[in-house]
Amino acid sequence: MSHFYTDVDHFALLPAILLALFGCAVFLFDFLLGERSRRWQLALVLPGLALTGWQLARQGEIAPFTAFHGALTIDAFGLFFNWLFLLTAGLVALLSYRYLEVEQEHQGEYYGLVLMAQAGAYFLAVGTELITIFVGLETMSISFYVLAGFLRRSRRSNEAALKYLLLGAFSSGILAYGFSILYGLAGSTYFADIAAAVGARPAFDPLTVLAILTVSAGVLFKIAAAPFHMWAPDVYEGAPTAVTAYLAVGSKIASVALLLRLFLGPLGTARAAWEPLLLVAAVVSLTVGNLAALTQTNVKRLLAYSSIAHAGYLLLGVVAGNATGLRGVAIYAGAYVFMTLGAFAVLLGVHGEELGDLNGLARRQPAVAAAMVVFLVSLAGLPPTAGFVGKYYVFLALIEAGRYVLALVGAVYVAVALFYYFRVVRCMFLEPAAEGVARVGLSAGVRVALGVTGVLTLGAGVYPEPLLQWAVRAVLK
Amino acid sequence: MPWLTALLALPLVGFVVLLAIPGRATGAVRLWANAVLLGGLALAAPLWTAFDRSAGGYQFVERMPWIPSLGAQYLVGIDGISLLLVLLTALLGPVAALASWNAIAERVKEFYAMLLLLQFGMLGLFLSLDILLFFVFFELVLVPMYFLIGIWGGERRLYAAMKFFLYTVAGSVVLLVGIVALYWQGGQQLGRATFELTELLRAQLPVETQRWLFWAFFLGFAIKVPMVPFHTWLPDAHTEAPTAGSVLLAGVLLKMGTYGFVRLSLPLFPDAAREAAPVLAVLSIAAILYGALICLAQQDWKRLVAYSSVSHMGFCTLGLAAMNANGLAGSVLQQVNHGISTSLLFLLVGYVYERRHTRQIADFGGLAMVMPRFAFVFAVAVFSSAGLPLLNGFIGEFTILQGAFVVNRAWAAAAVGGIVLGAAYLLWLYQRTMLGDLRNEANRELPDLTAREWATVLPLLGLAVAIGVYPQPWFAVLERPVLELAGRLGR
Amino acid sequence: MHYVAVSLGLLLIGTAGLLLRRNIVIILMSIELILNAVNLNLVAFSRHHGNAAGQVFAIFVIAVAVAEAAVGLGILLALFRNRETVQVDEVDLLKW
Amino acid sequence: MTLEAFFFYAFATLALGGAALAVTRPSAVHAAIALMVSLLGVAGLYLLLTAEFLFVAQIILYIGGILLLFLFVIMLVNLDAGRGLRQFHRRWPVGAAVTAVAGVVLAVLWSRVQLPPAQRMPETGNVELVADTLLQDYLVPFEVVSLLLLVAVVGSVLLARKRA
Repeated sequence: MSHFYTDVDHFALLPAILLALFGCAVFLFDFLLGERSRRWQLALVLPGLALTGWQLARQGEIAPFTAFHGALTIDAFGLFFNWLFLLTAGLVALLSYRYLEVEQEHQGEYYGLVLMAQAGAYFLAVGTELITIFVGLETMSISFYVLAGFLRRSRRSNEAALKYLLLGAFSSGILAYGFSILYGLAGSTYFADIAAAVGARPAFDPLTVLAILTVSAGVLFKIAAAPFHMWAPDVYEGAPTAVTAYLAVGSKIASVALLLRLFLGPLGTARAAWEPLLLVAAVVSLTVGNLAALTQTNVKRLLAYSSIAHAGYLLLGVVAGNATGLRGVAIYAGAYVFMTLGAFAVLLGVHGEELGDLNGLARRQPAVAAAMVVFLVSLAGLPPTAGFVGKYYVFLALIEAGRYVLALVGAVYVAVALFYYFRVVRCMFLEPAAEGVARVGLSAGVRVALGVTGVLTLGAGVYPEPLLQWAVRAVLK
Repeated sequence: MPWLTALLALPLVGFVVLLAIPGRATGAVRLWANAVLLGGLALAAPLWTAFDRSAGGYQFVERMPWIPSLGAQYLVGIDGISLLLVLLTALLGPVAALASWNAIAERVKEFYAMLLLLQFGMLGLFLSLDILLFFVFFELVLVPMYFLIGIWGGERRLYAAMKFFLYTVAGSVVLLVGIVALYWQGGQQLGRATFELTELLRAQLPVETQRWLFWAFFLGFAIKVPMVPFHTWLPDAHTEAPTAGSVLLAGVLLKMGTYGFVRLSLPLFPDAAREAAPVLAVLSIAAILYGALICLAQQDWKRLVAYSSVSHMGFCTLGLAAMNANGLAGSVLQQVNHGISTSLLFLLVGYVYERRHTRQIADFGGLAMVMPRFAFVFAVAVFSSAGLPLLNGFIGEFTILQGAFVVNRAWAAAAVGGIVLGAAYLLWLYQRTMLGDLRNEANRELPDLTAREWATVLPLLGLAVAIGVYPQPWFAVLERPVLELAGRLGR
Repeated sequence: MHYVAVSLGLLLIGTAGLLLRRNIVIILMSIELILNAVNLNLVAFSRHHGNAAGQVFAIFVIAVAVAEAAVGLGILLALFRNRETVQVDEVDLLKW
Repeated sequence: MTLEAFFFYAFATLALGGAALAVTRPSAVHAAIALMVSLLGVAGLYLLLTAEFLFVAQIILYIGGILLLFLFVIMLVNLDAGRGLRQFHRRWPVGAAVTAVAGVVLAVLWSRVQLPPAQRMPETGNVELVADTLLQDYLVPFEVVSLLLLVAVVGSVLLARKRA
């Protein structure tokens, strides 16, 4: 191989290549075989993910390295997030199987797009160069725009896709504007050069501040943090439920990875300039997300607002600015994957999204209802669940940093959040079922997804040590 | 033998096995749950004799690594204080289960599952010597109790369940921040991060830090007790809960708050606690008097009993505020006493409600004529609750008053007023329900206590008398831990 | 520096169009304006720094713009088949 | 006034004026034409910046590709039917205020910016330079962008095609 593309480069790129290959294979099979292929698509997606996992595992065996002159950095941080993406994509694929049939939009492109989105996300976690990150982000985003509009017959799906695209493209534009300033600042798009250039400038240098303002606007939009959150409730509500699950989890944690890479990497030395911004965004997100969620009657919308609040907690971990905080962000991200996917799996299992659809669920499907309680308790952050461990670390980090007031604010919102999460519990357990609601059988995919997320959510709460050990290694130096 | 772990694991194992029993086999479910809880009592009872009263520190300690990265362990053990509360829990668990035998006809399996989970959480809280573990159990009891009230409660159950839940959670999140801060500050002091209680007790926290932490912990525990002005969740929750829920709520859950003070707040932050003692005392006296006065105005039998808890828990916190050996010992014993007498009262209200489906005091009167045995038991319960000599309540309240008197005579005087008021509303309740003529014809055919009901009240009656007549063994268990604590507090 | 001013102007005009207009096609055009602002910045900085990285970045931005426009118009067509409007706030099944 | 300055102002006027027209015209067709003017202005600026490759790319891809796509869709869905309708959001003052604040903040910051010292471009031709940079330093995004375009093609076909 040439010096443009070495073995190391290839090794670094391999997971993305596999994802892209299997994605293309799905497109191709669907195109060639049409209807007949549809039953087998899952059989193509899961091995693709398994092979990707194998490559990730191989990458994890060796010391961190960079490839393509520093455009990609394969380190524990990137691998941690990629494992989360892998888990997310796998569970979403399982969840989608029956759902698409029910919605009569069972098309092969779907699974291809799921894999392509993951391939884009791969570069958000390991990319350390602006163009790579930008193109990766757009690959992921465009896949999500299409997925959000996948139910072509449904106006709600159309509109969700449209809103997501308009605002998403806008935010990408702002982010790209920020990137252009970073390039102007350093004359290079590689993180190492930018970090050196930013470090050489004085604190609150106008050019750095400009870059930070625009970059944070773009990134906050992507993680659905206030005040750039307004798209999330509409898109979450309108998109097909399986896609919402992917969007809420995959897109959010990929953007969190992007945020950490950018703000702790090239912008790390300008901490004084961006920390107040993120702090305000965190507190506003907590407030807006939690208060707006109080009055929602659509569970998808409720989860959208709660995910805005979760973005606030994640930002608090970054704001704390110590190793514990970053560990907390990683743990929180992991917990967020388990519990949010679980909650959406329940919604898919009961084929409903309004609070009323859950009435009497405890009678119809006690196991599903019990699992939902675990997810909701975890989302709220009570022990013994994964969500508690994440919040615990965030609070600990804030206290270590001496920010007691922030810790207290975060804690008080836990109580607020419990109120709306337990409205869901109340519907499932305390309200009688509406007349004529039949017990819906769960597809095998939903069963597996519920089992995996339930065990992980509860397991990581009762015995969090493995998750903690894993997350410790994933902290960006 | 890992005695405490076995005791703790039993309800959890019982819970898991119960899930495997088909929900339609209600008989099997009932039998199993009662057997498990009785088994727990059988496991706990020998602790009373095996406990070494002359040894200091914690006994039956078991430790296992849990979250090494955080310095949290699975660490259980008991001293005299937790011994009494563990025994109380182990006793009230089966009592509550047995009392629900007929009362719960709907969703039986879920009910007993929640009961077992609750028992697990309650025992775990009193056993844990690791603060994170303590907090996990502190929160764990909330969910089953929410369901107990919300599913099997009275008419306003949804409201009451949510109110209970949100109040306690609001307190406990602040407690959590306090725990995290203590962990961090203590870790700085000790040079290593740990949640182990005995380790953290060695940290010398500056008074300023102690103050912040004390009030953070205070909020969590004061809501749980509940102290005035955080008590407003209690009447709703107690009144709407099913009998078993009320028994466990009043009998055990409230003690989590006072136990939190004794186990954590006072020993960990002695300087701040001493400063805060007058505030605690004033709030306690307010609770004693306010609770009693409200009781005088109650029309609802069960609500009256609920409000009496506010008043009686005021005595427990007053004993804590005294912070001397008498006050502390009296407080712990009074926690047990309150667990016994209030549980009795709730059981009896529940039995009447099962027969008549009303709780209005005005609907009753002269029940002593149709239900003489019931009236006898009720009399003992009322006397015990009112603190009449030769019964348990007297011993507890008297010791607390002794403790409070040494510190501040005004406190003791005000509390005596509370005892008088307590006697007044309880005896008046007794007179209105049991004595006089049988005014309401619907009450004429009421059956007296059944054998099963006797089985639930007899152990409590026996204990009430036993403690009242011969309190020495109970104080003997408490002596060492209480003296140690009073020493830490410098009193 | 002058180029940067033009770029800022394009950015602001694009933002204003996006926030104020109701016509979806014009909103998509506003996004193109924003991306052009980015590109102008990139090319100006590329000249300033004497390397071609900025121009390369600009090529990628154009590719992204093409992709976004294609998907955006695709969604628009799907929406138009379901209901005949292109005004943003008539897209109101979900609260805007 | 030098010739270069003259061209700069001319192209800048085209770019900004076209942009301003594009976002204010009620008719989508007019807006598209105004957008073309703006894009041409930007292309001219590229030429002044000696970015010949981008100048060509701008004309072919943007003006030849994207704009055509816009016009095509405008015709297809008969967009101009909406001409008589209200053209601005009801809550337009909010949007205007946000834009104004952002504009002031950004302009003030830009006015204080100090760029690092300028470097000279290498003497090689622009197209070679761009190609070299693209294929040497930016191989990854080059590969990824093909994925991006694939997704866009599949997605837009999927969304826009008629239902079976």
